[in-house]
Amino acid sequence: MSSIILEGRNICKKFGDIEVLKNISFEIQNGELISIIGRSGCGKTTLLRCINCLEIIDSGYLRVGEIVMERNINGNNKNDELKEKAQKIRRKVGLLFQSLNLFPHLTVLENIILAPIKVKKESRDVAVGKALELLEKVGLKGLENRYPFQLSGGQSQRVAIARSLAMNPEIMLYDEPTSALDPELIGEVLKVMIDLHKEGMTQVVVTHAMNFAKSASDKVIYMEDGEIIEFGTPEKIFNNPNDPRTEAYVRLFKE
Amino acid sequence: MSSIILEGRNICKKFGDIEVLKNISFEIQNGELISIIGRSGCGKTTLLRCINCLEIIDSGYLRVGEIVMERNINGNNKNDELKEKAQKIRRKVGLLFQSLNLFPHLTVLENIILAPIKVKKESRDVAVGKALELLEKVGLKGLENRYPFQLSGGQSQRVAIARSLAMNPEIMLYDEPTSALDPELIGEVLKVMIDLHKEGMTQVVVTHAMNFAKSASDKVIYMEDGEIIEFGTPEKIFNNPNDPRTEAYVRLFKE
Amino acid sequence: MKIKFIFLVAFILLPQFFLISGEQKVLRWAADAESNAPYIFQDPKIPSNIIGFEVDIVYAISEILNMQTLFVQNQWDGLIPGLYRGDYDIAINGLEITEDRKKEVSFTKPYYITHEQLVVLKGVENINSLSDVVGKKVGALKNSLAERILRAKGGIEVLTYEGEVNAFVDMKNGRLDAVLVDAPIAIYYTAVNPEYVMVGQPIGEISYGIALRKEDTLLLNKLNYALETLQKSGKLREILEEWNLWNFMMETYLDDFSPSNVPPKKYQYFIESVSKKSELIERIDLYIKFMPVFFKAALITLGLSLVAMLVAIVAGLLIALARIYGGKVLSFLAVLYIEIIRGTPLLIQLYIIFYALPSVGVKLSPFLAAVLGLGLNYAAYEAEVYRSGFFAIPRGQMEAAISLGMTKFQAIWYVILPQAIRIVIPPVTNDFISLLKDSSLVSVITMIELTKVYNQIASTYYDYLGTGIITAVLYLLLGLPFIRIARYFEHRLAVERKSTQDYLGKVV
Amino acid sequence: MKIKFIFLVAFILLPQFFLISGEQKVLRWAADAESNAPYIFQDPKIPSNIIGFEVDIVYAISEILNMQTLFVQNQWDGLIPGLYRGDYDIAINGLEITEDRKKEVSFTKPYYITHEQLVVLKGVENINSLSDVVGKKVGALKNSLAERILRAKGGIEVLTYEGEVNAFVDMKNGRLDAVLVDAPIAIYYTAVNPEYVMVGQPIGEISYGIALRKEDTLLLNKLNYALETLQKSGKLREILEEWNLWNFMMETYLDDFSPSNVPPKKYQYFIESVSKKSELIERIDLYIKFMPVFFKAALITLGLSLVAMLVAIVAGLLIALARIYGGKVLSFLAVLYIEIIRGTPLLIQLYIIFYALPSVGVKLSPFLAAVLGLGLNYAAYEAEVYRSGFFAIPRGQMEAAISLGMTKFQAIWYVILPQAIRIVIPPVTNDFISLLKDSSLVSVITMIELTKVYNQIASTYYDYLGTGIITAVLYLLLGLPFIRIARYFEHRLAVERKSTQDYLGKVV
Ligand SMILES: Nc1ncnc2c1ncn2[C@@H]1O[C@H](COP(=O)(O)OP(=O)(O)OP(=O)(O)O)[C@@H](O)[C@H]1O
Ligand SMILES: Nc1ncnc2c1ncn2[C@@H]1O[C@H](COP(=O)(O)OP(=O)(O)OP(=O)(O)O)[C@@H](O)[C@H]1O
Ligand SMILES: [Mg+2]
Ligand SMILES: [Mg+2]
Repeated sequence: MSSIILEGRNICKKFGDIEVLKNISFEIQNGELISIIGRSGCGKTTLLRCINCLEIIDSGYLRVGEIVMERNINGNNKNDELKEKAQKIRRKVGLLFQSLNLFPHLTVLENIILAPIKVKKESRDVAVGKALELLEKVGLKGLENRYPFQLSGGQSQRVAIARSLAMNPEIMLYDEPTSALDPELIGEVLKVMIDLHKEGMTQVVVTHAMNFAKSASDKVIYMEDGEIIEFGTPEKIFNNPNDPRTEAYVRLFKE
Repeated sequence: MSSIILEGRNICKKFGDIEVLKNISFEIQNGELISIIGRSGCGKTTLLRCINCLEIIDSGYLRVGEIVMERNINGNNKNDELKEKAQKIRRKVGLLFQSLNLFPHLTVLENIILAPIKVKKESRDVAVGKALELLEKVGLKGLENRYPFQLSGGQSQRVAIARSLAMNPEIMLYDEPTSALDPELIGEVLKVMIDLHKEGMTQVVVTHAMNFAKSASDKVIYMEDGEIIEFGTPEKIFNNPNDPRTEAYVRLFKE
Repeated sequence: MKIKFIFLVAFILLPQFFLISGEQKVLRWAADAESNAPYIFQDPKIPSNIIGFEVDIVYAISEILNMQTLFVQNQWDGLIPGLYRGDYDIAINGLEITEDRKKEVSFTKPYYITHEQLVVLKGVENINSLSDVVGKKVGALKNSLAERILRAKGGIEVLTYEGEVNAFVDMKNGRLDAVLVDAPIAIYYTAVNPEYVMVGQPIGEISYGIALRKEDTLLLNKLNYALETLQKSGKLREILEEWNLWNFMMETYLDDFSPSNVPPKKYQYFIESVSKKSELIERIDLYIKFMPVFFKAALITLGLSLVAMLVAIVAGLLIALARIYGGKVLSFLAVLYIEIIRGTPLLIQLYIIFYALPSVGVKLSPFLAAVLGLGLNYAAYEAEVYRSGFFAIPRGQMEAAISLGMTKFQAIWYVILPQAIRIVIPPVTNDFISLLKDSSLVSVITMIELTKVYNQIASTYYDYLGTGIITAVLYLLLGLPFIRIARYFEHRLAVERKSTQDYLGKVV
Repeated sequence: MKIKFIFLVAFILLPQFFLISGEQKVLRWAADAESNAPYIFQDPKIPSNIIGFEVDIVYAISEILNMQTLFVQNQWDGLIPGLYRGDYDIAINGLEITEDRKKEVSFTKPYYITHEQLVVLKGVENINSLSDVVGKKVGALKNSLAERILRAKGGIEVLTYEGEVNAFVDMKNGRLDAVLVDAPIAIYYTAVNPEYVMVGQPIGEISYGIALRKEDTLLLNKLNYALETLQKSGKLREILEEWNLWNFMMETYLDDFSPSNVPPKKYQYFIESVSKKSELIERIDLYIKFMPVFFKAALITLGLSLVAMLVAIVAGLLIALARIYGGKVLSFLAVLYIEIIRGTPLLIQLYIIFYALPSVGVKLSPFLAAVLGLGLNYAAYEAEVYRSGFFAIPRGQMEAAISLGMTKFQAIWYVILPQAIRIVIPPVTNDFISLLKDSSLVSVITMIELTKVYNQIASTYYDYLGTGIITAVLYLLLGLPFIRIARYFEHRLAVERKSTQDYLGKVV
């Protein structure tokens, strides 16, 4: 349980001239639940997208399980190789999008079972059974035949969560999984994550719910302006941060 | 300051067989800041959309300022009349969407000034001046030339807020205006709303931020399952609700 | 306008008759019953009867020779070749006796001699002779004596037509100053179309004779004997007078200058019968007879188009995928294919497939060549349409799919394509309808489809408007089911109603 | 394959020459220099020289008559009319002396007599006479003696061609069993194309004579005198022998059965010069000469298409807006327009606009009729394309716009349309390219555009492949700038990069 399953070293990512990730390095142990906090626009979403290889890092080293993706600044990496690795990584890592991206032409149930059937080659029955279970877990029993346009914001968010979990990824990345939820549901969804944590899944959560970061996660990453300012246990980050910037930020929520 | 600017009586709305709003009635005074709270899927978004006439009520009475939209269940209202009224109402009422709906082909600045120039016939200079002011208010100074795809979730949300406010509506409706924001920014955006409140704008906010509902709003609406369960001052709703259902819900957050 | 007919039934039943006939007692005579009045034409009042001054002459001859007659319908162009095919024994249908034709067939002595006649629009004053049209535009039938005369005159802009009706209509539209045609045509056409008038003196001389096989000298003698008898008895003159065709040339030819005494009753009958009303009925009658031919051609067009569209849709998808999803080489090839195929005319592609491929050993049937030509051509267009559809799908969809572990291909197949289909239905429907109509081009590779049949019938019957409308309606009908199906799918696929579509249609 | 040429320059400079000439001392002779070897053709090695056995005959005649010669280029079809227009005094170009022609012009005595010749593919054994081709397919030139002979024979499926090259190629492609042509053509064609062989006995008889105006009796006498002199002196025989054309018919005609003594050096020269290489050079030379004509036609096609597309884009937008945004009536009318216009052939629409509208008083110029016909036709297609583009935009966009107080029209104009444009660029580009090619249809309303010019040149020079490629390339080039512009806009408008497009192109 203490092997490093996810590792980044000096990861950089630019969009045009805008440096969005600057020399990001981290190590995440198998089975840990990590929270990423930080101001809007500091690069949290981009980091998740890079880990899931939806964006290819400009330079640096990224390891997911045994798969290593490495690029130099003036690197002459082969596209084909990158592509292949990206695909392998994505198969291990699930990502809940901030913008959800449900498939509008499929019902809730079909949204959830599509990938298990086509990618994991599960039988339809098995996939449906699991999907219904997941829907119940996130409080959406009975909505399986609705289309996405018939869902409220919070319902959509929960469907998206169920869709990601249905793939049983080794590592799950969540981008603000509770943003559209009311406090009651937030509790429920966080409970799902805590359960998964107990089952040993590695999870990385971008969140604004400081209470959750503080109480549920093993470690917390604080980002500012494309950099990881501090990476440590919640107690450390929230109560005794090393960096004055971290301190300034977390103080906002104590008041 | 005590005239009723927004009034609903027995408003009903169905989607197919699903009754989403059931006999909704309310009265909102000019200049009030109203919070709507309730579980995911209870009909909050739909209510806002009905007030803004993006959905036409199936039956009931809706008055916005002096404009009245009334429909009977087997009403034989003329479409043209409804259309015309809907348009008039929309010109008074601004709506911040849960899904934001920024215009992807326009820059941040253009997103904000389009409607003032085309609808209110403001001069470009005036519109730009006001837009830059608003951007500064929501903490996005310097991003005016970005396109929506270049924004983070929180940045997009703030642009959408600025776009709605730029139209200087008489009544402003917000659907979860702070969902993608971190606590720091939530504070800033709420401050904008409190400022507007001081300036006398009528505002209706769907929110999960109970603290905001409790502290900043004049009245709170608690909805459940398409109905308004209780409508009253924050003290009443949060501390001394009439209805056991309200009590059950607000208790969740006290703990 | 004149009335034109077709004896399809006679034409189809033809072979049977030969088996029965063959006796010397039967005079099998051929003509094209679509020739106009006064030659041989359908009785305007009793469409099943064919009448005309040449019919009367044939009957008069057969009476003298004591033979029965059997009418054989044949295309005018084919009248002389048909003689040698043995389908019939004589041909009579305004056949001018020329040296050229005499090389191929024998001609009897002339049964009618006439001239070319200038026709102008009523009210035109300055045209009264051939010299008056020098420097002007004059219409004539293709390869007619009229054309030869006009060209020999020099300085006249000669426009030739397949049918006289076109020439007359073009004159009405102001594109011609005069028309030069055989006098009988001029007499009958101007009689029922009073906006035209005959002007000037007779021009040139034409003799019509009965054509027969060179070896049938016995029959030739018989016919000449019969004609002479008719001439002497005054019967020929009577027939011509009944048809209002007796003229000074016949007077000289028969040396008979006595005053006319027979009223032109058949001419009168024709003029009277050709009222607008009966014309319409005739026409409808005619169109009903065309219907089987049209339907068959329409079916060919439809079948061809459906198969070709299938090819286009499948090949287009592959090309679009190659362009977007393939590597550099594949994608380059796809672009190349699209630009070259779209960039060059379908006609030339069809020519190459049908006429040039055989030289490298690939000899396709017309149908296969047509399907491949149309299908592969439209595939290039469909590929671009798909591309537009794919790119209309928000990027998040693709990201969501591949972040669920799908391959790019799976993502396209299960997520992008089903959403894109709805967007591309209108342009694909457009293209199917275009293809339906472009299928008319395959007539260059010997396929007989709807437009070809239209051209055949319209130019044969000089009836561009009526048959044109029928053809247009048929194309419309062929396209409609597909449009309906497309609309049905468009709505069915509109489950993701978060599109502008339904919103735009709503009350708001 | 033979070599064909055009003397456009000569043709254009022609009028000037007349002003200079006019003296009796000049023999103005006309021919079509695109006729093939051995008649009159361009020297394969020195393209500016025209050579041929008829050229030699003219020169020999002029020498005897002590006249200078002036060559006048004219289309073969126009050779005889041109005589009477006074452009030249004699025409010599394989003109068969027929009764028909004798009505219009005088002919000298024959300068060459020859026959029709069967040609088959090398290795075909069972065809050795006309009887052997009964029941088979035989090609001949249109309206030639060969055609008449084949038809008169009966039982032969006769296919006629504008040019002999087509007939030969079709035979190679297996669609003909034999070809029947004038012997000189057969001799020269088979000599340079060894896959064809002449078989069987001579068939029929043709005499070529020099044609001149009927009134020029003095000149006729002079020419006949000159021809007689050439015959007697043996010069005619010498010329024909040099060209390998001396035959048994000429022996009988000239009563000269002595053995041949002149080597066929001009024939040899031709055979040797016509190597693939020089042929290519000639061809390119020829194509360069065509270029101005092609370019002019291409410009007309382009101009027409651009204006028509503009009409289509604007009218299409209005129709789409009417369909989506208009009330019930407008929307119904829009659907009606779309279905009727898409559903019926463009050709028929053009016919109606050009030929039928004048009868209700609307007489459009060909260009205007073409632009309106094409533009309004394509408008129906564009309307559907826009609709597809509009509906691809997520509903939230429309909602956001109208909730900001915009009218529906403003929302469409400022929010929906700008996003839809990018989606519709590929299908609109498709349609522009289709329109470019459909513009070829306007030749039916007398517009001379690219395809018309192709047809004219290709059928005149029997060069379907070469000119076809030029035409295809021109269409391609006409479309390319638009495709480039479209791609540029596609990228420029792709600011909202959250589409699948760029994503699909990315490394991932
Ligand atoms: N395609 C892009 N081009 C340019 N800049 C971009 C692009 N995508 C994101 N950015 C910028 O990069 C920065 C980081 O964006 P990111 O979405 O990672 O932020 P975030 O931490 O997720 O913020 P939020 O909490 O608001 O979602 C932001 O300033 C954003 O404006
Ligand atoms: N077009 C539709 N067709 C059918 N049902 C719909 C439709 N739109 C919304 N609903 C249903 O109506 C109910 C109310 O939806 P609404 O979006 O108003 O909820 P909400 O209170 O805003 O929830 P949330 O907090 O999750 O955004 C939900 O149960 C939703 O599933
Ligand atoms: Mg984010
Ligand atoms: Mg909602």
